[in-house]
Amino acid sequence: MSSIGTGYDLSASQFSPDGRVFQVEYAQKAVENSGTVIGLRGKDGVVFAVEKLVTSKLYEPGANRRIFNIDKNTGMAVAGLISDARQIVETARTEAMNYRAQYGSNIPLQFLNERVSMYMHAYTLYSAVRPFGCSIILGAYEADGPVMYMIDPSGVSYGYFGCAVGKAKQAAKTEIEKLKLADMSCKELVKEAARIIYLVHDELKDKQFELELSWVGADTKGVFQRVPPEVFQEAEKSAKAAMEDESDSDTEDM
Amino acid sequence: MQGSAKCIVSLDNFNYFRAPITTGTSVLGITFDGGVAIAADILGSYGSLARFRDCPRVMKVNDNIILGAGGDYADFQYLKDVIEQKILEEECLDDGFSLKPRALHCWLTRVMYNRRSKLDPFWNNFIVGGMQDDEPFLGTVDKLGTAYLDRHIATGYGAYIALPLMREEAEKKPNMTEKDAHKLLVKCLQVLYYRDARSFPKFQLATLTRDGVRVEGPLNVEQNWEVAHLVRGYL
Amino acid sequence: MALDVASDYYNFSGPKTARFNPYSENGGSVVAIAGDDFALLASDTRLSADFSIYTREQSKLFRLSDTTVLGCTGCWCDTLTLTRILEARMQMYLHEHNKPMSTPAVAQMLATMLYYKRFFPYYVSNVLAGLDEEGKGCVYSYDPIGHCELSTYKARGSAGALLQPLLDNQIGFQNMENVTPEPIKMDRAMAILKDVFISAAERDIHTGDSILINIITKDGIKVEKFNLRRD
Amino acid sequence: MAGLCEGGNEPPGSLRAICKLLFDLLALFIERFMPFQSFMIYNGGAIVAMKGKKCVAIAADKRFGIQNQTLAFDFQKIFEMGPHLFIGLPGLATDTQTVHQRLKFRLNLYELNENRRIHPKTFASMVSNLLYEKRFGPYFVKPVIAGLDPKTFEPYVCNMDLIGSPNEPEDFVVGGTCSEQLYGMCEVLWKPDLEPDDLFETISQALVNAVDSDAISGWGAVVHVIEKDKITTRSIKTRMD
Repeated sequence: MSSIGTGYDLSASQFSPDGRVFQVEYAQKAVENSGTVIGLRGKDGVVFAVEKLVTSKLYEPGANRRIFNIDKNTGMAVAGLISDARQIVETARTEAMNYRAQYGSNIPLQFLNERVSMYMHAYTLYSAVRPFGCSIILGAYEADGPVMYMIDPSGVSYGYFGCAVGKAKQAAKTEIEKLKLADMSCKELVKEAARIIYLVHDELKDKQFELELSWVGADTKGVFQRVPPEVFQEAEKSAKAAMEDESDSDTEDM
Repeated sequence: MQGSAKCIVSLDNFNYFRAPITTGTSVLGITFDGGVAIAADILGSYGSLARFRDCPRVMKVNDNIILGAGGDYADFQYLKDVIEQKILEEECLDDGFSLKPRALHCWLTRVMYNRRSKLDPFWNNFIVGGMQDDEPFLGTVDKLGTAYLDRHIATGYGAYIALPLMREEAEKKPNMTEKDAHKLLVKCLQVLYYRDARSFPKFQLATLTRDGVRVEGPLNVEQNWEVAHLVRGYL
Repeated sequence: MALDVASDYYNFSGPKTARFNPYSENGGSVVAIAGDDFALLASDTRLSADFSIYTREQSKLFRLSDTTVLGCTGCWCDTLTLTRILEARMQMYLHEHNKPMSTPAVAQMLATMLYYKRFFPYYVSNVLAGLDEEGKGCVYSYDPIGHCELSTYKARGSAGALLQPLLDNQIGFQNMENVTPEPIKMDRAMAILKDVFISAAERDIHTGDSILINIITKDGIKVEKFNLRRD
Repeated sequence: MAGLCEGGNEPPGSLRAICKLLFDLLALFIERFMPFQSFMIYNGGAIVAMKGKKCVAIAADKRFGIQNQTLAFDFQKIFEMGPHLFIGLPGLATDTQTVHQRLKFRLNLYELNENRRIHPKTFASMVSNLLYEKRFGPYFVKPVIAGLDPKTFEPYVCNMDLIGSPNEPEDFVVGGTCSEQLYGMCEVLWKPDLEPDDLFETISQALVNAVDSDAISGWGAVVHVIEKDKITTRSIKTRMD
């Protein structure tokens, strides 16, 4: 932090004396401002949940979605600047299309992850361009099971069993670590994901939010899709119920 | 479609011309009360050689479109991939919109016409079927981009052999049921098998109605060669 | 008669690879008649190729605006493309000038559009009928590369040669003595339209099934259908 | 073309066959490079014949030209072959005259042998036979025959293509460079059982309006109306362009 404002943070192609690229860090800061996004990978599928902050009652429900289909069996959840993220979605879709045109089958998530990471990373090397202000989580259900990756503005990406980005990512992570993800089914994951989003949501600062839930797994026959309405309601109901017990237990601890 | 950038092709110094290699024969399309049906045999002829005997030529595009193709099988395969990618992109958008038959028919017409105008045509004739505004839709387009709609369509040899049968039947039964339509299509395919030297007794039948799409096949054409006994003159 | 066709038999000059022919003759005829305050445009609805009928119900009339209709026959794939581009151009005109194109304006644009493809023409015969700015009936006819001609009546298409002299005689009163030509009335024009198409259907195998007549007046465009022999 | 003279002394069988073969090959070879559609429009001309009530009419234009150049406007294309029998020979002018002379020759032989007037239908077969002899090197004329039966005076019209395939309709026949226009006109104007005067009016309007839209036909017209007891021949005033 010592070299803030000393002119080293104007372009992505410059290092500060203590070896940091501030443009990338600022980009990561941008991701923190958006609603929390979590991805949970169980034994037979991957679930995404997004706390989509609603800043005006006039918004149409379902607008400005934060979870996209990249391919039939591949999905992407995004946090950070939504327009930057949409560009990444376009790029990922093109990559998936090119792969199929050439190899005739769906792109394995590992390769898609590589291509998208390289793409995002490319924007952190030159002063003419700025890094993408968004982190994305890629999820798919392939022949040998569910796969999930998360890429942040630096272009760095890891495979995860569970991950969280955005506003309350730390709180969400501690909750996720409590779960024995490896042997949880999609159905259970959906409930947990909804619960965690409700839990980490800060009632005071961000009044209203819309939950977005998508999944891909064995019971969706490998198709990445929004969670069906009845499963969605059930998950939301149990999440809200969990919130009541949560608030009661707080008072007891007092 | 990104193909190699070709120089503008002028009529005179054009020395080679596209010709179909592996070809499919006629495709039959028919509308009935509440839906459409498209049928075609599954033969890929290599000139006069019945070379590939499992070439599906009728496909489901999405829940409201089915497509049949005759002519060059390589061109069809290429366009099939392009169409499938188009549908995939639409599904990924997940915005509730899905391609309608008239839109695909119109798009296909433009694609065929543009290639025809470069004197490098897709050597196919397509039949597009589906439900459009709750009405059966049936349209066709050929390698020049000549496109039109009708209640009964048959391409290639079918135009000479099957279409008259279909038109005659339609006069008798103005709005056919699904079963009538299937019976008629099978009858036409049977007569085509007798008369078209590039036909095959195994075929696919796609049916699309309000309640869904199904592509059945391979089905077999009933054959009856009793007439052989009546032939005199050569063994 | 029969041997006209065979004349190419005699032009046989050794085997040629079957070149791809970008054109096709899909038949059909169009007749337009303009009166003082109306214009009629009729076309048959048979789409054919060689000796087989593609469809019996294809209209070859394209309503471009409330005062202009185009009849377009010949190579059907060119017709589809030309009319699509024409409609798009008229849309652009509407957006740019905030008023629909007048018939003479469309006539001029069509001529340039046809000539634009002078060396790979749209193989179509066009007849544009409508009301001009003052509401008078007008008929513009074209050759495939854009030569435009204003007249009060015109026949085009596969039976054009059969119909044109007839219209000259019956509407233009040509070769008729002590007859003072005056602008044609609507009902006489409709009667003539039907008669000429009946005769055309007799002799021209590419014309038949039925005709669609667009009646263009200042109150709008009415459509009438009339059946012909279907053989 | 081939077959210069009629009959003449007969060379021995095999030699004759070879020489005939040579002639035909030669004719075919010439044809190869002269697409003969252009023969039909070399001189231009139009002829129409119609049936009426106990009468027939046949009319023709008078133009003689080489391609666009008009040379004469009194060229005879209709020839009287009998008191009630006319033949029109549109097409290549030289063949018009040659076929007329050849036909006259055969007709005279026929009528001398039979000692009676020929029936129009028989005459048509004679014309058809004459043309078909030149099947592979044909005369470029499309004959139009009109006449009344010498006994029953029943109207008869017929036309043929250039190798003699006959067509004997009940209404009208056309020939020449504006046959399409003529079909259009006749199809509308002709009605069954027209009286001679109405037939004259109808056939004149049909011919004149048709030739007006054909550049290489016109320059005056002649109409013959053939009835049982008289033949009325009139020439019509037309545009001379």
